[in-house]
Amino acid sequence: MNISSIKKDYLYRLAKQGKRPDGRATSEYRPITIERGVVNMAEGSAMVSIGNTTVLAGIKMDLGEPYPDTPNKGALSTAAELIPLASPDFESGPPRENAIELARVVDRGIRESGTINLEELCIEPGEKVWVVFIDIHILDYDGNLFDACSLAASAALLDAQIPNERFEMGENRPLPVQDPPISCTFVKYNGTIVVDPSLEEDEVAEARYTVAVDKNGDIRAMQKGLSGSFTVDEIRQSIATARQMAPTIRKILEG
Amino acid sequence: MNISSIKKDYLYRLAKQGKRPDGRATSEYRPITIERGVVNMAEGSAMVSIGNTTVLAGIKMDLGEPYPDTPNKGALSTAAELIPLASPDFESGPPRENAIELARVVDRGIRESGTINLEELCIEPGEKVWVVFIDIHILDYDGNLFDACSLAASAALLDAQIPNERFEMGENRPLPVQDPPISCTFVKYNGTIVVDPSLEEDEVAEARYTVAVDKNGDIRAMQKGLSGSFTVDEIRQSIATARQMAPTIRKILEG
Amino acid sequence: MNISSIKKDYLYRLAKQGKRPDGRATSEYRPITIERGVVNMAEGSAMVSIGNTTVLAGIKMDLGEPYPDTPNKGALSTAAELIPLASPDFESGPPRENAIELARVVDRGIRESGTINLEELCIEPGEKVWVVFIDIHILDYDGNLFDACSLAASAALLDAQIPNERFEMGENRPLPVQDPPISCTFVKYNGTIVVDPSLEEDEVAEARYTVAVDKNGDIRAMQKGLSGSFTVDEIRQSIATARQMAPTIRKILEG
Amino acid sequence: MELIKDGKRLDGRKPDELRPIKIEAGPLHRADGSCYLEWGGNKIIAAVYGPKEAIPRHIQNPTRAVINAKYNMASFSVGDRKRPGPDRRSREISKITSEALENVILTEMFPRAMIDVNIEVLDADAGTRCAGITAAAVALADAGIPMEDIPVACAAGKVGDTVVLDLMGEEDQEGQADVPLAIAPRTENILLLQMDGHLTVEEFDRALELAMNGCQQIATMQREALMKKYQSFEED
Amino acid sequence: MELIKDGKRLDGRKPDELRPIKIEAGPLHRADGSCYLEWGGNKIIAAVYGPKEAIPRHIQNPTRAVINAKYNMASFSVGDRKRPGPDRRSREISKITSEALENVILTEMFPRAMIDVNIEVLDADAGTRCAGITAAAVALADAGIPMEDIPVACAAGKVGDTVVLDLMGEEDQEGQADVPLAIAPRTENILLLQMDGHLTVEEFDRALELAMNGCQQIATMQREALMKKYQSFEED
Amino acid sequence: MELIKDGKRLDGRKPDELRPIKIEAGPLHRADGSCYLEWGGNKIIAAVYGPKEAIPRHIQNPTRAVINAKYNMASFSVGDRKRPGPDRRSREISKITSEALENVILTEMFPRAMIDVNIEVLDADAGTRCAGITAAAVALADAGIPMEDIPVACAAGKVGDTVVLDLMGEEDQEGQADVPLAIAPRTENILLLQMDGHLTVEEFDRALELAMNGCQQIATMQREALMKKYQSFEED
Repeated sequence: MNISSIKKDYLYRLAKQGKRPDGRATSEYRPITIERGVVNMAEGSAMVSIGNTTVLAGIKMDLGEPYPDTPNKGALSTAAELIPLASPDFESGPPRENAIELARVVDRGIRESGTINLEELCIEPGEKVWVVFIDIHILDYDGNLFDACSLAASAALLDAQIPNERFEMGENRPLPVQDPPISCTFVKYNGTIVVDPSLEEDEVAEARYTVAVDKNGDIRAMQKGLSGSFTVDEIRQSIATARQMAPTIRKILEG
Repeated sequence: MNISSIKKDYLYRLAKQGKRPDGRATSEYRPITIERGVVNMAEGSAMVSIGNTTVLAGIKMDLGEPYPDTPNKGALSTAAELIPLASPDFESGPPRENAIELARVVDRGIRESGTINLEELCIEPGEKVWVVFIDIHILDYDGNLFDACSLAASAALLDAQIPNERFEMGENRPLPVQDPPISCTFVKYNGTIVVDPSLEEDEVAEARYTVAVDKNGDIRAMQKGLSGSFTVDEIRQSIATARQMAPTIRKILEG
Repeated sequence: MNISSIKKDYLYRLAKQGKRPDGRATSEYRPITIERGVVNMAEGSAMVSIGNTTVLAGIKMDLGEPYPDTPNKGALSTAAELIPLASPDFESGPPRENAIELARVVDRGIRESGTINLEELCIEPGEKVWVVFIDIHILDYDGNLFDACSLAASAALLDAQIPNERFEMGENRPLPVQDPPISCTFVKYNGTIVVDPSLEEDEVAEARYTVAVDKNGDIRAMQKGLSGSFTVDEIRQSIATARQMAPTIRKILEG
Repeated sequence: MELIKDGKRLDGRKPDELRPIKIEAGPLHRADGSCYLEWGGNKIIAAVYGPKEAIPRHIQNPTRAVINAKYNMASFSVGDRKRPGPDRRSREISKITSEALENVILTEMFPRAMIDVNIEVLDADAGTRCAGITAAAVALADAGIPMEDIPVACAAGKVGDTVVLDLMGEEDQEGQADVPLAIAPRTENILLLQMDGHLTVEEFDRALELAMNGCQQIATMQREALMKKYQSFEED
Repeated sequence: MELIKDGKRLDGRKPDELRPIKIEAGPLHRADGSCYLEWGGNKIIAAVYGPKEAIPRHIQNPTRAVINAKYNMASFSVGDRKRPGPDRRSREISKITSEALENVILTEMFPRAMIDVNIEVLDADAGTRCAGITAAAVALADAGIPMEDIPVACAAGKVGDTVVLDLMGEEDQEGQADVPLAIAPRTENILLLQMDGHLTVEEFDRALELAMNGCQQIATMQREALMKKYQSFEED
Repeated sequence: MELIKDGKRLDGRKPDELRPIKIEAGPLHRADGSCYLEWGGNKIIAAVYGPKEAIPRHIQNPTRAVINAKYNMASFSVGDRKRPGPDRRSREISKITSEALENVILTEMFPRAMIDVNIEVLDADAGTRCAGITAAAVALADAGIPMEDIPVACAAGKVGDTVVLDLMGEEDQEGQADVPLAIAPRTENILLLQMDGHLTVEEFDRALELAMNGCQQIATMQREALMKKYQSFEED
């Protein structure tokens, strides 16, 4: 029996008693802190901590061509870098499946919520638009990257200015952003479902479920991951929990 | 003695008796079937089977700049994907030497035969031309990819329409294609030369020779491969065999 | 005790006696030969030997856009290929750290010396400039690549013509080049510092120091490499040695 | 574009109706198991190789088999030519497909092994990830890989303010939400679930119900396709 | 732009004056050792993992640990967005940083091991390679890696015909020379030294003297940051 | 452009005439064997390393040596700068060159070994693959690699409706067909044969005859170059 199966056993036994390794209740979120404007060179930035997990999102904007099928809209590109700074398990090099899934889920939440008014980022239809790059660096990995990255991306967008001055196009003005999504992630292990997993819980998780809700409590994006399964009732219950939590988290984000 | 050398021995003994593992004569081709228009989204497509080998070629066209040395001509790009679907020996990832050689030999046959009238694909000399992409996917590998890919590429070209509508340039019209090459491939093992090698024959082949002939029986492209050698007489005899077979295959292709 | 530590021991013992494996004094350079114009297809070229180390630099020029921050200047790009031809230790594939450091140090020497008059390479400010590509191939590696590559790059530049004819822009004319830097490289092992290291000395080197001086003896670039260290006095002494040697080497280069 | 008119969709379907589906088990000779699937305008082929020794070694798991699904779109399967090779979208789909299939495969029977599942999209018309999982499941069964159940996938979504089953191309592009779902049909456990767009909780419940239903219909077709192949063997 | 006016620099500093520097040891929880550094407009974070078994095996050295420093600039840390991933500049800096740190680490204590040193530039304002080495050194000490000395780095240069210490952004862009230096502060042995620009021998001597001085000042701040962390432990 | 005028070619050659060729064996010090070759406007250098243990291990063949030929064009060897690194053309040439050389090398003498053959095109003027094989063969002999025969290569082709030997640059670009050939000169066995263009069977026979003849002439020069090097050793 190796260390990892001892740890698993320990978490399983705790779970049977409805307990989590850090003493939280199954539907209890860790403290969230958000600091905006931490990177001077970025158009916008935010450092977000959920417990000991810390991520930094930065926004950069550049001029580019619109996509052929959306000539009147700016473009959005989201990337997450699991830099080896944050965990001994992250490797340098091109993004791997985990980083790609993470970035795409964050991107979908923001895109489907209409968070950025992309029409306002069109300069010359079919020719020239603003491209918004959201780059997220994981600095300290202690579980639940999906929610931390989603929050950091939203907070950085709320902080961002369109860099008209750098492109000699007049004065900077705020990026048109509204109603970012609130993402809530759950993992399941040995039959228990917990919100906002810690690192240890991420490590033993059999299934993961993320749902992004808007300010009306409507659903904008979801993603089930890992090889475990959920029942329909478990999904419904998780959505309900997420809708309960979202207003509190939204207040921290927008406050 | 391992499986592969037992197989080799078996083929060698058969070859001494002038026999092949599937009972064919040395200059006997397997049945060929060609189905055009199998892919709705492609400009043209064809599924070709030679025995149990099956490949699918699809044509896509896009607008691009001409090469500087041929400002009045459209461009052609041929790629073959040895996708792992078709054989346990194929790997995913960027194309390897075998796929590159295969695609380049198919490309040379089509290019040197003047199969596509590239002048007619010029829209604005030096500025804008049609680029024709031939992409060939191997679906089931049972020997003789060179001929199967060449046939599929030609059949897909014969099926193709210039996609003027997608680019809002008027009505679609047939791609100007004529006189595709007929490719004939031979392999040599233990002194015997056979046409249209099966998978087992490909596996023990010491040398490979492909020749593409036009409708007049003239030679348009050839490629000798693998580390074995041929004599001048063997090459001449193979060319003669190819010229005999070509009209029958051409009938299947154009019919 | 393996071959490499025997070799190291041997060099250390020699060094104690102030000797080097090929009998040179510590501040003695090997014979230099420079042959210009060896590649017909290049805009300029030079083959340089320092002892048995041989490198070939070729210049190619192309039209391109200037960098946004230098709209009135041509651009320079320097690459070194440690092709496996030159040493059993070089690998094919994308350039590795050693090749990148080498190319960047050569590039800095040339750039900081103002060797190429980049303003004269501007054709249309902000739109079209000449891009100068220096590509250096190592052919035979017997130590001291930094100096050999720097010399070859400078000699090839002195040989280069702007290829106006190939671009139908009038007659070719000499590339505006003046006062190339002279690079001098030292390595330190077991407390001894030697100039122009041979292969064996490169192999046991603990620290490396390269300095590029101009015709006035001023310093234009330097690079300390490897995990060993230098004292301030050792650096000063090396600069003095380099300034003494530079005029002789410059004569060979420009002569 | 009016996506729903008189209760009918662009292609004449009712909201809860699937597109025509054709499943053939075992069309390929070389693969250990295979499946050809037509689903509306989608054409998908899936092939399975394994279990075999996992290579390179560092990917081996000492207690179970590794499932390595690769979803790939042919360059000519879409409107504008797709560059060959995996992009970010296909890498995400490969990952979640591998995870969904791993759920039902008895992987602990084959320690240190790998099972390759190759999914090729030859012609694309929305819903290719669900079609790919459905075809891969049949190919796994055809290869004789032991599974708890044969997974099946189907999407629901919202177009023209109506929750509908199984979006086709135009509905996918112009629609308001898409909910791909994969399940193990016996238990109705959810193996894959994604959503993007805008749904109220009630609409999501309805979409999930429709997709669950669609899955069960397709599961029947999967079993029929496998039966047909085994019967044809017996007839030989 | 007039870089020196009345003996003062753009930001009001004297020629031999450092920018404000703030060093925090151990801000990260996951890393074995870490450091957060603000230096003028630079924001740098460094993390150390190891010693641990070197992987892949072929990079192992049977007699000592391998030092694997990676310098990386965040895409948003500069004016125009930097493409993610290593470019030629960052690969050169990673190489010379690895070499400089290797000099002081007692690598022969850990045969076949590797020590990863990750340096992230979050905000860039000239002098990031020196800031990175300085932060990495604190992170190594925080990780308890045995070292002969704690390396420290600082640049000098020439702007407006004056030799100055510690160039900031505009000085770096418009200046006449830049001389980054890293030393082991006890012996003043030179671990890293680069130069580009145009300096007479006398100017270079002056620049080296200034940089050496700057290094010693920063070495004091490094030690204070480490002391502060250990004291806070004792207070707990 | 009129490629043939009064029975003469652009450079004054007769149809069956080779360009001037200069072969030097062993010009490099570091390589185990090497060759420098000038052939018309082509300048080629070839170097051989090995036999040595094949790395990485998975490429080892337990019964024979692996031949690893790499054909590479210098970025400055052609009119417009070539991007450094292998492209599809050079990878095809590397493959068929490896195969041609493998035919004559007694590879079964060196199980699990590899022999690296590096071919660098420094200056290109048509026919570089033939020149590369010819140079590589001399380098292999210079390295003392045991071979059944010393391979040699030469192209023929068709320009201005005439079948000619050894096309130079303009003939290659404007010509009607090109037939590169490599043989083992003693047996005249064909090791490499390609063709593109348009030839009747009779023209192809003539081209093959010319190329075969050219090969034999060059084979003599190869042997002379090797003799010259060995003689110079004896004279020492």
